[in-house]
Amino acid sequence: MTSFARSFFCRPMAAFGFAVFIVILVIALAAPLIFVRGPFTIVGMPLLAPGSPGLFAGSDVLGRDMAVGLAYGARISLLVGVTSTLGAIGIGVLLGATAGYYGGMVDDLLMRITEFFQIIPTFVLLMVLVAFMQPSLGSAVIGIALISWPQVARVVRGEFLSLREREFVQAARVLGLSDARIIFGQILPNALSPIVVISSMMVGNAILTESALAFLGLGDPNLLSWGSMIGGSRSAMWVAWWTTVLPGLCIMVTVLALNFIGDGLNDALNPRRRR
Amino acid sequence: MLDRRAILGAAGLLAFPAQAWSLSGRDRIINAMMFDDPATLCYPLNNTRIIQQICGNINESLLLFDWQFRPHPNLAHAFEISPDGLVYTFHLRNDVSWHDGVKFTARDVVFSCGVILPELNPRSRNSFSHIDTITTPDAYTVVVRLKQPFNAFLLSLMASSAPMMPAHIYEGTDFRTNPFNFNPIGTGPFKFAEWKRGQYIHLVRNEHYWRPGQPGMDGIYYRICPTPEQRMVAMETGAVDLAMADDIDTVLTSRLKANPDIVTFTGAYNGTAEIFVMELNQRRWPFSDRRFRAAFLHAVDRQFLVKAINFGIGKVATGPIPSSAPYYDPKVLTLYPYDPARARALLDEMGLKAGLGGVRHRFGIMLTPDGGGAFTRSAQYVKQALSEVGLDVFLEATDWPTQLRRSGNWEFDCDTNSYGEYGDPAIGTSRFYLSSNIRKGVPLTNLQGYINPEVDRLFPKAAVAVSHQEAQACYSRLQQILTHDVAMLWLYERNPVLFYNKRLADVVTGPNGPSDGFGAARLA
Amino acid sequence: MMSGLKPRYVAMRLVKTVLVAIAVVVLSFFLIRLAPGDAATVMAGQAGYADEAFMKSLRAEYGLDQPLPVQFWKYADAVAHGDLGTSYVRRQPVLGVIMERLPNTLLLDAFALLVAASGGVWLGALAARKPGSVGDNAVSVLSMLFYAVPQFWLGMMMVLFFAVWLAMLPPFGIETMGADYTGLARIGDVAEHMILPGLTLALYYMASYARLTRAAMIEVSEQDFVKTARAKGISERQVARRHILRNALIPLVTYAGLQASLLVGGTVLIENVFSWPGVGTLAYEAVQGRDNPLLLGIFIVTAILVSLFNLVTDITYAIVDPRVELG
Amino acid sequence: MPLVRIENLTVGLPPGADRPLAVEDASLQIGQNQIVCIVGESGSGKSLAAHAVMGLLPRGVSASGGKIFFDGVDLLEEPPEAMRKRRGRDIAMIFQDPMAALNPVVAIGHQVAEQIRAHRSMFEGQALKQAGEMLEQMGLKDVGGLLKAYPHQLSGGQRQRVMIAMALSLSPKLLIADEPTTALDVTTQAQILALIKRMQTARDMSVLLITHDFGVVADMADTVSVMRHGRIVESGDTKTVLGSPAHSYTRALIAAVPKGECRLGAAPASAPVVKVDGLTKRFRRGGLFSRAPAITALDNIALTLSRGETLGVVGESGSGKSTLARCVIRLLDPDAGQVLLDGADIAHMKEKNLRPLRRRIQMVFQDPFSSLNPRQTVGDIVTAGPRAHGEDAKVARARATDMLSLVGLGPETMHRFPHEFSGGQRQRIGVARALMLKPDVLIADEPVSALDVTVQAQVLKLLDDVRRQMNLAMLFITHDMRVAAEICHRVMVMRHGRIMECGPTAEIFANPATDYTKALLAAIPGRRTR
Repeated sequence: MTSFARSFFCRPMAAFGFAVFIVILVIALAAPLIFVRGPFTIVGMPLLAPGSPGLFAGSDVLGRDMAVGLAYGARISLLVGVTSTLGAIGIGVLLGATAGYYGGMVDDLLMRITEFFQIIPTFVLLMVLVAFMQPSLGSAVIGIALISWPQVARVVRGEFLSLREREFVQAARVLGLSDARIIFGQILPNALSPIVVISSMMVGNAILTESALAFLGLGDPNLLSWGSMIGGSRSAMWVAWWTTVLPGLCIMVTVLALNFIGDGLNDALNPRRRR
Repeated sequence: MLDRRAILGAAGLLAFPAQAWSLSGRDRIINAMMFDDPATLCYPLNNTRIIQQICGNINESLLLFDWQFRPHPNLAHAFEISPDGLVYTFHLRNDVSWHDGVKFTARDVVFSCGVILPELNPRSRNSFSHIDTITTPDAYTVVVRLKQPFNAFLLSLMASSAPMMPAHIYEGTDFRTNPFNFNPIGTGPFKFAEWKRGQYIHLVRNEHYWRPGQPGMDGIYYRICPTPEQRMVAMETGAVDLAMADDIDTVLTSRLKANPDIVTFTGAYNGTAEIFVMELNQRRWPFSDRRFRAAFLHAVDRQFLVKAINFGIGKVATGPIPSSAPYYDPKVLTLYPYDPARARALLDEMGLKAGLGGVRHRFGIMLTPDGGGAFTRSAQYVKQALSEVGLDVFLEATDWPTQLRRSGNWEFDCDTNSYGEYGDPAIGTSRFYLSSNIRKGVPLTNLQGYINPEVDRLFPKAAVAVSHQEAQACYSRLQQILTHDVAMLWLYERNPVLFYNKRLADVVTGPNGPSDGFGAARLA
Repeated sequence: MMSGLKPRYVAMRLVKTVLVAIAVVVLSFFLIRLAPGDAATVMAGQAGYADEAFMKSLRAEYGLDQPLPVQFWKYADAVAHGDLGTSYVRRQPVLGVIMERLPNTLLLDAFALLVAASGGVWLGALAARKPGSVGDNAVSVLSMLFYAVPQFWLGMMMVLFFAVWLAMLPPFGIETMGADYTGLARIGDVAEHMILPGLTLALYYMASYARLTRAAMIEVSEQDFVKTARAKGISERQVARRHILRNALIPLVTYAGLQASLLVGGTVLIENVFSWPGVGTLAYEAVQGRDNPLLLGIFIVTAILVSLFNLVTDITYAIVDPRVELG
Repeated sequence: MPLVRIENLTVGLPPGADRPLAVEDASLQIGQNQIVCIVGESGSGKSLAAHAVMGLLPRGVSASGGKIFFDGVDLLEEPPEAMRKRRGRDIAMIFQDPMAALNPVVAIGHQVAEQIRAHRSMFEGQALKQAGEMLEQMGLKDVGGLLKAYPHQLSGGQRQRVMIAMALSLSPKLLIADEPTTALDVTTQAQILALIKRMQTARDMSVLLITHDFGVVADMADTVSVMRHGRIVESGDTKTVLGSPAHSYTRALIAAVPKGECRLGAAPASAPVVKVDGLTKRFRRGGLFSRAPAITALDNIALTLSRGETLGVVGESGSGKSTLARCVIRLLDPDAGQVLLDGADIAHMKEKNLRPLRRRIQMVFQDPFSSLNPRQTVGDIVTAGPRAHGEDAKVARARATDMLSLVGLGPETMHRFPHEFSGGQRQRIGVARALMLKPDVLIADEPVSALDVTVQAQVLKLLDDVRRQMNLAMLFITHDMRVAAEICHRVMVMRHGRIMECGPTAEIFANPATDYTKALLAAIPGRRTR
């Protein structure tokens, strides 16, 4: 794997993205150590400008310390981003693999479902799902996973369709390997690189979607996420710009880092552009 | 539909200043705002604030009330009350006609107070249940005989509780589906002109209005403005002249207050006198224990809640009757100053010791779906304050259907709401504390399940007290009991702020605020 | 020259559109009906004070008390006759409400699509001309940036910058409230109101157009027929225009088709931030107010529109790429 | 004075390539009205040399030294604009893969007309007429239809004729042809080469022909230069270089080229292990609604194969030879017919009961880069079969080391990954994998067509050796008659899914029964001169 690591990290953007992502991850995990008070603790009057005494990022519309909020907010965004992507990958790979490998009716069915998701305004569908499951962390994760798995299924199906024709797969069938051994032993390892690339992009998208839900008031009211901070500051923005600008910047930087990582993975894992 | 090429060509006209339209053509028009299209324009049927404010210009009441809640003539130019307080005689004006030209007579009053109001409006039903008979000796006199004296009867004739409805339109029809609910007929200074759904409601001046010199303006537009920021920008750019209660988020009031072109008017809503409250479901332990409720109030710094969280709008609430309302008696109230230590002591006394993680008890607070506005922020502050004394709260997000269903069916630990007093405790306050008003499935009733026999006895006694002093004695005792029992968690008196453009004058003339209509409004 | 476009193919595609619409109706009807609480409580709530009787009458009025399958058949039959039912919250026929709001959304989408496509292709072509150069890296990083920005936050930043600080452009609504302009003045007013939301949408999609064009042009310029073209001795500009761009257009057409369908249903956020009275804000209200007929109406109309978009895209695709046989 | 004089040409490769220079100090001359060939294996730099003459080196590759004189002018010193004007007018070039060399979205007529109008100002209509005439000269029929057609609607041969028409439309003095027929069928290849020769003599034109096939050199070239790792190792007129090569590399190259002499007599008689009868296979085309007729890939095929015997199946692309192999080994399910493996009919057997029988019939594939799983070590690849059939991993690995040494690879190969091996080595691993299950029948589907000629010879020798040692019955699929002659006892010629004729190799080569086989034999490059 060392050659993969070398070619991944020699790309400036990928290395920068990875570093930024690690910093954000550390801040999110170590928040309780860095900050004494919790994100909900009210430390003073609301809407104090950044740089006021003891508040380098200012206070939000409830008088809470923005810096602490941003640190804890990272946890929710990353948690939702990663778990919903894992869910989507799970469903997507399973369905995509079966459709791609066996073809026929399963393939047609999957194609119809992915088409349905393309035609229906997916964000409205997500809003309906979250609204009827009552807004919470769980409903956001399930909702996002449900609307993003078709994307993965389409990619995995494409990979399996092309790999299935490759001669080493036909050789495996000639040798008498069982379907399961062929799918998981032979094809899946070769389909991993596109899956890894798309999943890093999807974590980014999931974070954007979660923040959109929270912005529209469909987020979990007991949790503080970057999206809910922006949502809560729609009016405050007119008198206190930082309440909106800072959480938005955090989302952008995180998703940018994830996209850089995705690009880096794409180059490093793709043998054609290894040099 | 606009043709795309024209748009692109027009985009070149950016030099076209947005505010070029001059004020001349439209300066005699009042522009107000609303969140969204109201469900109907039948005054008593849907008693939300926006309907009161629109229909206040169309349907009038028999009497108007000044800032001291003293009655003044309106559709009834004079009235007498019998010494025993049982018979009220109203002498109606004979020069009033409905917008469709039909004469306004006693028949309309009998129909309104006797039939349509009790049927459609729960508050009117309470007040008019005291009526024994209504007779009309002649076309312009109405004699109302009560079963027993009811000193709040006059106040219950305020427009928001008793608007006069046209008998010739509604009699014998199904009030809820009468087409005139969307094309209201009244006697007021303005009449209904047009309702363009999704855009605006337009009222025009009533040429044959009986009060001389009114209305001072030619028409009113209520335009749809969904978000608080949009409403604020509309006020600042002068596109709109009037921002009523709840139109402007408290966060932004500082910005409008600082604007020289905009007049800030507090107290416009003393008539309704709303209190922001939280209701604990007293059927469930530990909320049934008075000490828990006392600890709740001690743990919340209500001064900070008003000053910081609500940006200085409103006043700390101390009891069931707001300080600006009649019968308010500060002497008898049990007060609960901000004292977290006292709260912890009370909880210990109850046996709610701090368990793992310092948590004594965990319960939910159901939010009102106000899109992250003042109510949600207050609940978020309360959650934080209670966590300091070991009470772990989880906020439950809801949308309108869920909030109504769960509060009506008592499926909540703690509910947030805002209740108006409407001028007299018998009208606006008693409904939340009488055990007779515990009715499953119906919002805005005694949802908490608070039962106190003495309270059940005192409220009706106060309502029928002949003299003011006798009523005051009852209400003082009631305030003493209710505050001692912490019957409800009164947080702060909201008294929302009204903003209007300085080009207008006499926009608000009484405690009922915009709900009395803009007949008097004129150019400054 | 219309290569291979057979009327039978178009007919088959229209049949497919109808089938899709039916599938949408069935699936979303039951999906939305599973939500707890129903519109009767919403309407009762709006009445401010509602007792059991009033709610029961509402349920009866809107047929909410009948068993689910019966409700479905009644609804499906109505839809078959072009009646999408009445919106609970707005008390108006759903089709009317949607058709009133649809032009606004399509106008915004058209503007955004135009700006994004032209800007994106121009930037992409610029970057592809000298791969690895400063210009190329700048375009890549910029497009990655706009890819990572939350759309609604980008909108709020536009409001903050252009409306709060510079107070240069109207941030909300589709026209100045109460001004009631007509003719050219109204067009100017709407155009001015469209700039901020349109630009926000356009910037987001311009990034993906630039990335796609750059990748497509680089990939095509490595093909053999480009070498043949150069072997003919024609100028580099002609090689770029007649050979590289012509072939790079093909993936762009598919993306434009895909993106157009995304736009039809996807502008909820931008319309919400800018209070743009389009189908997006309508959908948001419908979700909040549990307005099932309106939600279903939106799903159906979007589904049909998107299917037609896909048909148009396939046909343009067949025109642009002769290798594609239709049907 | 020669038309083209290349002196000490040096072409540098970008950093990170497998060697610093693509072409090193190469010199050669192309006389007026002469065909010069450059021959060499893949990676010898012959193609880049040709591109240098045309001034079409890819991005990052540049001619770093030497001179290329054309009509006395050094093209390397020519300013780009002047060089551009010469391309198409003075020097023209055609490429290897006709499928990719034409713009897929522009009609044929326009593409040819574009070449004409690039150097002569004339109206589109006139240019199209001239283009039509050129196409006719190339022997293309229905020119009117062709002008409006698109590249994907033409066959490989037609497309190459269009390329030649385009190149010659302005009667250039020099035509550079970079492996023009490698991607074509052998019969089409012969026609295209004949066309180039006819055009060269008719138009007093010089041709620089790049190829890897000595047969083509023998048929076409006046003089030839042999290239290896970027250097010209030998030059001279064709007869002397082919007859008595001076350089040892040239000698080895020529020796490795299969001559087409039949080396094997009749196979030892033994009971047939595979008996195929009435085998038919159809492929359905088009989607759900379209009623396009299905293609018949195999039509009622019958054959027998005995142990120790190699049966060659020869045919052009589309003849169904590959489908036959896949049906016999049940990678495809035949529509009708029998495939008896020692009496058991496996044609329509369910996968469940077929699996145990699969170990007795194995296959070697064509593309060395696609037939091995890039993510597995050679050890895992070779032992995958036995492990799937329940053999203990340690025993399997031990056997694998012996099998690898049998095919000529050391024990250290077990732990390395496929991308670390050359094409030839990978085919050897493929053979080892097939033999691990001790099969009775081995099917080889074009096992050597992707390899260079020297490596080709070694792999053919390996296959023949293992056949003898393990007494295998071998079915050998190839499109190259010369390879078939080397290794097969009997040969079966196929066309459009049907057997044209079948018999002992020597007999088929000596007196072919059908005209089609005669044409195939005649089209083999390099046979005529002997």
